[in-house]
Amino acid sequence: MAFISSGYDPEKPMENRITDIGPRKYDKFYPPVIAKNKGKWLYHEILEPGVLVHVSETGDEVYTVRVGGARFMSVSLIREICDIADKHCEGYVRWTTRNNVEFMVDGKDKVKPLIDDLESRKFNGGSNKFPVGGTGAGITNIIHTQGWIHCHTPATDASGPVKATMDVLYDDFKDMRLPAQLRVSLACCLNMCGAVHCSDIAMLGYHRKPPLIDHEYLDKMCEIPLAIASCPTAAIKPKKVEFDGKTLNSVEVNNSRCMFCGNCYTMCPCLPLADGPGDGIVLMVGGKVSNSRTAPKFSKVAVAFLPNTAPRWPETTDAIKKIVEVYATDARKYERLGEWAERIGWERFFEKCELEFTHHLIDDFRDPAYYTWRQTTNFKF
Amino acid sequence: MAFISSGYDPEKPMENRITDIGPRKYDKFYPPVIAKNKGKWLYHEILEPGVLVHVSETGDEVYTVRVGGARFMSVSLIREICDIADKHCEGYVRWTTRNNVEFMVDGKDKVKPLIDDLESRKFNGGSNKFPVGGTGAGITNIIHTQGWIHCHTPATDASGPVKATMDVLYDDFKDMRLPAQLRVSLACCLNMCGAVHCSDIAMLGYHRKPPLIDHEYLDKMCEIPLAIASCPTAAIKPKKVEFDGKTLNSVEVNNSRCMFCGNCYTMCPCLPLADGPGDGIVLMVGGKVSNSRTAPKFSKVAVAFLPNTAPRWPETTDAIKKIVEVYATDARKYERLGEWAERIGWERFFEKCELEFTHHLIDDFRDPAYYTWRQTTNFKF
Amino acid sequence: MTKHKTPLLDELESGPWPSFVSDMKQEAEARAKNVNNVEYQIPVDVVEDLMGVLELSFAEGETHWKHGGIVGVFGYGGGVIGRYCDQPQKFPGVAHFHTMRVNQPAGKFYKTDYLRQLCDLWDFRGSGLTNMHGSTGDIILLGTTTPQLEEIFYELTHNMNQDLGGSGSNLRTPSDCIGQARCEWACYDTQDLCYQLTLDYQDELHRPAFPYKFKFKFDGCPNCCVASIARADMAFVGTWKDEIRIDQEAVKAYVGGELKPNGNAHAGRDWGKFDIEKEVINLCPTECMRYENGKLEINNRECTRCMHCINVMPRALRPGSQTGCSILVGAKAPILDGAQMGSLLVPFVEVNKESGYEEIKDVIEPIWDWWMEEGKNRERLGELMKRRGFQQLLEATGIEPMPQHVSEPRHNPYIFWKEEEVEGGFDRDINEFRKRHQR
Amino acid sequence: MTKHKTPLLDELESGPWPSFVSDMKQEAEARAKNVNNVEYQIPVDVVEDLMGVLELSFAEGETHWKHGGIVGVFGYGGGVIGRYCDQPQKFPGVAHFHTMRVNQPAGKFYKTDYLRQLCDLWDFRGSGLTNMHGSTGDIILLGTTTPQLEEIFYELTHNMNQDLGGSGSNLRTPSDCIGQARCEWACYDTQDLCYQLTLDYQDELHRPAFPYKFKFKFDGCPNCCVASIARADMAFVGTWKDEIRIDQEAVKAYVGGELKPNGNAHAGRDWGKFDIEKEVINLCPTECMRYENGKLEINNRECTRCMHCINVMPRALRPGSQTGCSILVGAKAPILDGAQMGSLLVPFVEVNKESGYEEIKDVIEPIWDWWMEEGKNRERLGELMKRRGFQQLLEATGIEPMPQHVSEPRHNPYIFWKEEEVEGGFDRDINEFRKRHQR
Ligand code: SRM
Ligand code: SRM
Ligand code: SRM
Ligand code: SRM
Ligand code: SF4
Ligand code: SF4
Ligand code: SF4
Ligand code: SF4
Ligand code: SF4
Ligand code: SF4
Ligand code: SF4
Ligand code: SF4
Repeated sequence: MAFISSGYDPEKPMENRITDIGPRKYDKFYPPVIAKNKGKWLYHEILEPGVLVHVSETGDEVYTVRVGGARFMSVSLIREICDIADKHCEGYVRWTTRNNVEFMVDGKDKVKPLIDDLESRKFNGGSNKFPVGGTGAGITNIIHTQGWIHCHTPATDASGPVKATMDVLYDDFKDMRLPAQLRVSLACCLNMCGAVHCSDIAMLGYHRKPPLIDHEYLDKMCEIPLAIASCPTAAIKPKKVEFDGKTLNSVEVNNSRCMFCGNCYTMCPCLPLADGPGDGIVLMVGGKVSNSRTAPKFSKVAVAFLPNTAPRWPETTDAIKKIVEVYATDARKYERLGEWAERIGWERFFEKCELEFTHHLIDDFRDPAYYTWRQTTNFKF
Repeated sequence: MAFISSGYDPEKPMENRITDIGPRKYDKFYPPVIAKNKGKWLYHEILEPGVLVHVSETGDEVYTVRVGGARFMSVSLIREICDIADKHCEGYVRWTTRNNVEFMVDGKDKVKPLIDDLESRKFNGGSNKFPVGGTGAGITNIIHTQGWIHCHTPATDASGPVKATMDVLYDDFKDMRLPAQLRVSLACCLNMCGAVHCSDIAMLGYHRKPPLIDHEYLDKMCEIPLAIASCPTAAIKPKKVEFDGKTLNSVEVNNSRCMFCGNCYTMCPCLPLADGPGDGIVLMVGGKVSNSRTAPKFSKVAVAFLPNTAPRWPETTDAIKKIVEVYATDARKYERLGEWAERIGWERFFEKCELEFTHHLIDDFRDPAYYTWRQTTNFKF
Repeated sequence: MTKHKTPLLDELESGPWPSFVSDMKQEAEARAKNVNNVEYQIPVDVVEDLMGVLELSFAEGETHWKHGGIVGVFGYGGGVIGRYCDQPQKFPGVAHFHTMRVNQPAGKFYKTDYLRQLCDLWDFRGSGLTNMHGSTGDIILLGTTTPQLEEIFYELTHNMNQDLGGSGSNLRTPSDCIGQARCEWACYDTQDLCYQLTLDYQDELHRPAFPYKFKFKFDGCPNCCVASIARADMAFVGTWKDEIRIDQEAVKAYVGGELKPNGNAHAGRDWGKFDIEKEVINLCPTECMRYENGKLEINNRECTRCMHCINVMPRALRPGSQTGCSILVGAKAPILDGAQMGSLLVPFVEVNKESGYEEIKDVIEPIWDWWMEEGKNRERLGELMKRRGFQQLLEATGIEPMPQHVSEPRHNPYIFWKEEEVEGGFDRDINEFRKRHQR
Repeated sequence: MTKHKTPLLDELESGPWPSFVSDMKQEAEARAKNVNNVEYQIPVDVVEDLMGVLELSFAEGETHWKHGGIVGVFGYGGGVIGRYCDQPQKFPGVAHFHTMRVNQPAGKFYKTDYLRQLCDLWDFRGSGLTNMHGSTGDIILLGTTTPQLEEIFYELTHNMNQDLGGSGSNLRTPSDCIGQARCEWACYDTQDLCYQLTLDYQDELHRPAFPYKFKFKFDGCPNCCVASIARADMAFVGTWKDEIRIDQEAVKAYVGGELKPNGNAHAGRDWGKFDIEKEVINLCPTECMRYENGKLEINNRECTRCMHCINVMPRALRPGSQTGCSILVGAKAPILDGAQMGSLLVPFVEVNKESGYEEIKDVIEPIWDWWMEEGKNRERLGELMKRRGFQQLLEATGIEPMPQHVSEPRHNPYIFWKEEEVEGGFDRDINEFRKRHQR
């Protein structure tokens, strides 16, 4: 493979350089019906799971077919999406904020051929390429992060558990039988790039062992004061260690103060946390983002630890499935998972979902923890 | 005045010493109708403000006449209470948890003579000695503390503002027109001996100036390390000062970190906070203690500062009166003040009560402050 | 009577509410007259001087009392609050002005002979001024001199069979609501539990061995008439396990208007006809009530025993009969870290007179052990709980974690795993790791 | 295709949900075949090696990626995430595996010619693997080598008129909900505001001058479809000031059953006949709605614009016409101090295209100034707000405090008074004090 230059000259990096041009302008990519009716939409309706119609005050309509899929996507697959868009949608397509793909057509008659085309496409392994769904009171795509595919800090994978979970929740991607929308997210470490902190159900990768210390290299590869300062619980202290007859500057970790956040590892590669049996998933529930009815809510920890049982994470998907089913049966129409749990009380949530309440679920992080304890005699037996 | 010994011999303190005998046993002081019906009460009714009847499964009834008054009380007044109890109540009387006095009789016919007697008694200055009231959906006695009568840390008086406030709220002591019970409390400093942190309306004495430093005596009268450690915001540091040609150990206070809590003064008398114009009252609202309907709530700061305008604290009593009147008009039956404010929203509370919202009312104390900011787009204009 | 001019105080003599100023004046006068020829053991003009100090404070807006210093009675670490005036020359009568805390009887019932005896003692050896009562619950005898303290203690114990209450770093005087003595809702005998624990813990009450103060309060039901949940390191709040007892006839009588709701507590205004839907069913926080075809139904499993419905219809509804108490811990005033409400530790425990309340002491004592072991100087139980976490309290008391302990599970994932909980433990070999993961 | 055995990954090929493993395999195959004779600039078997690494992680439960190190394009402080494999000998194709963040168009609309151009470029100079999209919003080009970075940047900017997005301590790629482009509820043009601010703040986006990352997100209404309130240092959420527009005929049609509630979002189950009382009136959090005599009334003054009623009856109700946005600040993920939701700073501001969004920039820039001045290294805006208090943010932005800023006023009384607010100031003379108060 010979190096082919783009025209860039490393000797004169500033020559012809174009910078600060930003993204392409949005309206260059609007399908005509969108360009024409922007700001004029009157209402929408979900015709069937995954299929929306929006009606404009001009009388125009746009039909949207939403398909799910992995946001981890090859150029081959993107090209296939382009083929479909070219064939049915005048060459336009969009992605949603949850990584679904939306194909839009401007007439009802164009919907069925589009859907038929989409649903006919399968991967060699047998799975659907473009399942239609993800609207309304159902389950849409899982927001997630890099996991073992690209990041250095994950405590679980992303694409793997997401595929396993969506397989289990597939029927609800294709249906709208739930009391309200239910949003599932995954973040592979508690940097929470997936922003799972406000999801109805969230999988969060979590370490459970303090960092290993690579004394031999630490002082060479890290700024010791930065590593020490990075620890939110002040668990790290400087320490001299004997190594191969030499005295090296290094650090020590007070294990009992460590909450496995990994912030030290972000600052210093000689403090790795990854550990096969130690790492796994924290299951959180009851968050929401919308302001509808109630203010946005944080997700709460419902299961402190589930193991990384690759490739299908059955413990995790079982727990999620169970929660979804109980919620589906027990909650009221329009009630988000967190609203339901609060109405029936968390004691009932754990009982109904048959989840064990362990000491890990009691907040002990800083002052606000106190406000999550029960400060009333009002409880259910 | 000659010293008269009780029999105690300071040379032999242990001789004949009686200790650890505790209080008198409660049942020795029960009126007969109470002793007989204890645990058998079926229901109660408020016959008129200040007058309760409790009915027992034995068919017995006890009539209680509750009178308000200053808990700061002379032995002359207590003797007068005893006279009344002897005359009407077989020599029994009790105090409530809010410092009202309760006279109990075992027959309805005994009520009116008792009330007539009570209400006929006035102090020389003209005020009532034994006003009947304080029950039901009204205002009862104010829980309070020592103030300028006995304590060394107050930022306001207790008995003074309480008398002034009860004069203003007197009609509601004698009536039951409010949506629910309304509890007023006062604590003269934020040690909060009055436990005003959960009252519908609370007056709290508050300093607004950092401690003065009595360098000349500080090292003699205080343990400097204890004084330093006492400060919750770490505003105090050790300092050497020049005094009269000598170098003395003392402390300095970082004024901008001081929140005027007075904890340093509790530990060290050379750090006094009292300051005429600086000191005054913080008005707090919306707390409750009962678990009825909603969990207990803390009171919230509604007015950051009201001056100590002795003898009648008109700014304070005006603000309280205003809040009570608006609450009386606007709240629903059974709704405690805090429940009302939460239902209508605090923005409406301030508007309706015509109170200014100042920056002081925004929490900035430690991590939990964050949770009191508005984390939703749901607000009223 | 005119030792000091008190123009500001005098203005507090008017108005309908009982005037403490008038009361002081009457007491000052009584002492001056001394019709019974009492041999006052402290200055006869103590009340006048107190008025003088107070007038000065009214004028300046500043207190004139100094730090207490350590005064007390032999062998006790509490019960007396020392107090000195910072202008003793002007007000010699109150130069020393210590208070004594007398342990009130549970329920605050009195017989007048007892009260008169107390008045006589305090007239003789103190200022004749009191607080009935202090906010912890004690009878407060306000103002005497140091030499009188032992004398008063001697007479209290020898003549009145009466002990002092608490102050300092020890158990404080426990107090209670009126409970079964006169209230239909009390789920246990608050007076007896209060009295018995006070007696059993006399040593803790009088001899400071704790990091800081510790308070017990006893409420017969969740209405919390002694505010235990807000003011006690340990709050004992009556509750029940079984079903709310319903008298359907009485329900109908409320609906029909024959019975006045809330024991007539709203009589001061015309609120219109009683509406059971609006006033009871819809205000039930758990939505566990129904009123259909003239019948009230409660789904007791979902009821959180908040008392609202019972409060509103006292003749129709009563707490269940399988009663006991919930224990909440850690309430305190705001110094230093913000106020704390009590947190539920024991959802339900029997209140068992026969066992000498052993089940309850089995909760109290491990808490004290933990707090005495772990608590810093001047650290309240609630602060220790905040600092060390609720989990440690559970471990110390041997109580299993349960969802009833929280209003919601943690929303941060910062879980402190213990080494023994994690497969393979914490000790690993970096070289083994580096075989899998090169630098 | 069989460079590495992937038995674990293979199990993820089954099941209905699109399999990323199958997609990788198809891409690996396409690269191996190379029907278009692309002169791949990075190893042809990059996808196979990635599968190999991933299989190893599946087997061990540990990642095999190392810290990034500083790679990027000249003059930019972000847009590239460096990544190296910790088993480069086993997986040379991914020994370097950097990602590039390409700034997505607002609204994430695309024309296929653009996408194909991007695919060609990434096929040629990268792994052919992407994320559509990253959770901040960028197009993520996953995996290339260091020498390719400048080449890709050059081709992006010269041939595609396309810039990189953000990473590092700077403004991150802003993103938005679909808004007015296809949503009837959008209260302002999210795409235009997103685009315009992205352009106007290119310098902040590419050249790290901030203490840490900073995110903008734009939601057209309080439904928050781009989750701005939970994920952006500054969230711009559409809202309105006037009245919800009601079409009474359509209301009747909902009540009558001709229109399906919630745009048919609940069609998957038979929830029974639509009940306006139960489904709308009683769920309105402010209780400001009434349905009487076939007419819906809203007391708009009490409405908090939560969207519920509009969501349920989209054909009958519409947001008002005096629209603008609320600005909430400080949302962030949990590291280090716990997650934060955005806090309301500006209840309402006009979103004014004509002025070039000056009113909005007048809020943004003072916040940045304050944060750059006061923020510590790696301190998010939300953390600074927590550390310094909401008051300081108000001062920095010149915004008056108002009750809308809080969900409730403080319950602790620990007010930090400023010297200038207090009569007489803080400086006093101890000797003067001692004249009033002796030691
Ligand atoms: C396409 C998309 C916007 C975009 O720019 O891409 C979108 C589009 C719509 N949203 Fe959304 N929402 C989209 C992400 C979100 C998110 C963000 C998220 O999940 O990460 C939220 C906040 C979720 C949360 O609260 O946790 C969101 C909360 C809502 C709500 C509030 C529902 C509630 O009761 O809490 C509505 C109103 C409703 O559904 O009744 C809504 C309603 C709608 C409507 C009906 C708006 C309209 O009139 O067009 C759109 C179709 C809804 C549907 O799919 O059933 N949308 N919507 C996003 C689709 C994501 C996907 O692929 O599934
Ligand atoms: C006498 C006393 C107990 C004692 O041991 O001394 C008492 C007695 C009763 N209380 Fe109480 N409460 C007493 C202090 C309290 C307190 C404590 C306090 O205010 O410091 C509270 C908690 C206040 C709070 O929540 O802030 C209290 C909250 C209640 C409630 C709950 C009301 C609510 O809706 O929140 C009830 C039920 C009701 O009134 O419907 C109640 C009901 C009652 C009943 C009806 C109980 C009964 O059946 O006998 C008694 C007469 C009520 C009345 O006065 O209208 N009692 N009650 C206390 C009288 C104080 C006084 O002198 O005014
Ligand atoms: C007399 C009394 C106020 C009253 O007028 O009723 C009182 C008076 C004092 N309290 Fe108190 N407290 C009194 C009940 C309370 C209560 C209420 C309660 O017990 O229900 C509280 C709030 C509940 C709590 O314990 O948290 C209370 C919280 C404090 C505090 C703050 C403790 C904390 O942990 O936050 C202090 C500060 C201290 O201990 O240094 C304090 C300190 C004091 C001192 C000793 C002042 C000091 O720092 O030396 C006061 C002596 C005043 C004097 O000269 O007479 N006092 N104190 C109350 C005791 C009377 C009695 O025994 O019945
Ligand atoms: C690629 C992406 C995840 C994804 O798969 O989508 C990502 C990936 C990384 N994030 Fe992130 N973050 C990504 C969106 C987010 C989000 C979501 C958002 O922007 O809406 C968050 C939560 C919101 C927030 O900003 O608080 C997020 C919160 C973090 C944090 C925690 C920051 C904090 O203040 O708490 C870190 C840690 C750090 O900065 O050191 C972090 C750090 C990282 C690093 C750079 C790891 C590191 O410490 O060096 C990850 C590089 C992964 C890799 O090798 O590719 N990432 N990160 C997302 C960016 C794609 C894009 O540009 O579109
Ligand atoms: S959540 Fe953590 S592990 Fe996952 S991509 Fe973000 S920083 Fe990496
Ligand atoms: S993982 Fe977090 S808590 Fe543990 S040592 Fe590292 S920085 Fe500190
Ligand atoms: S509240 Fe403060 S000033 Fe008042 S009595 Fe208690 S400690 Fe003294
Ligand atoms: S008053 Fe409080 S905050 Fe101020 S210096 Fe003293 S202890 Fe510190
Ligand atoms: S707390 Fe309950 S039992 Fe005790 S007096 Fe109040 S209402 Fe009665
Ligand atoms: S006690 Fe409270 S929760 Fe229980 S039924 Fe009555 S109102 Fe409902
Ligand atoms: S946030 Fe509001 S305006 Fe934007 S897409 Fe969602 S519903 Fe529409
Ligand atoms: S938007 Fe929300 S608050 Fe306003 S009327 Fe509709 S449901 Fe009620």
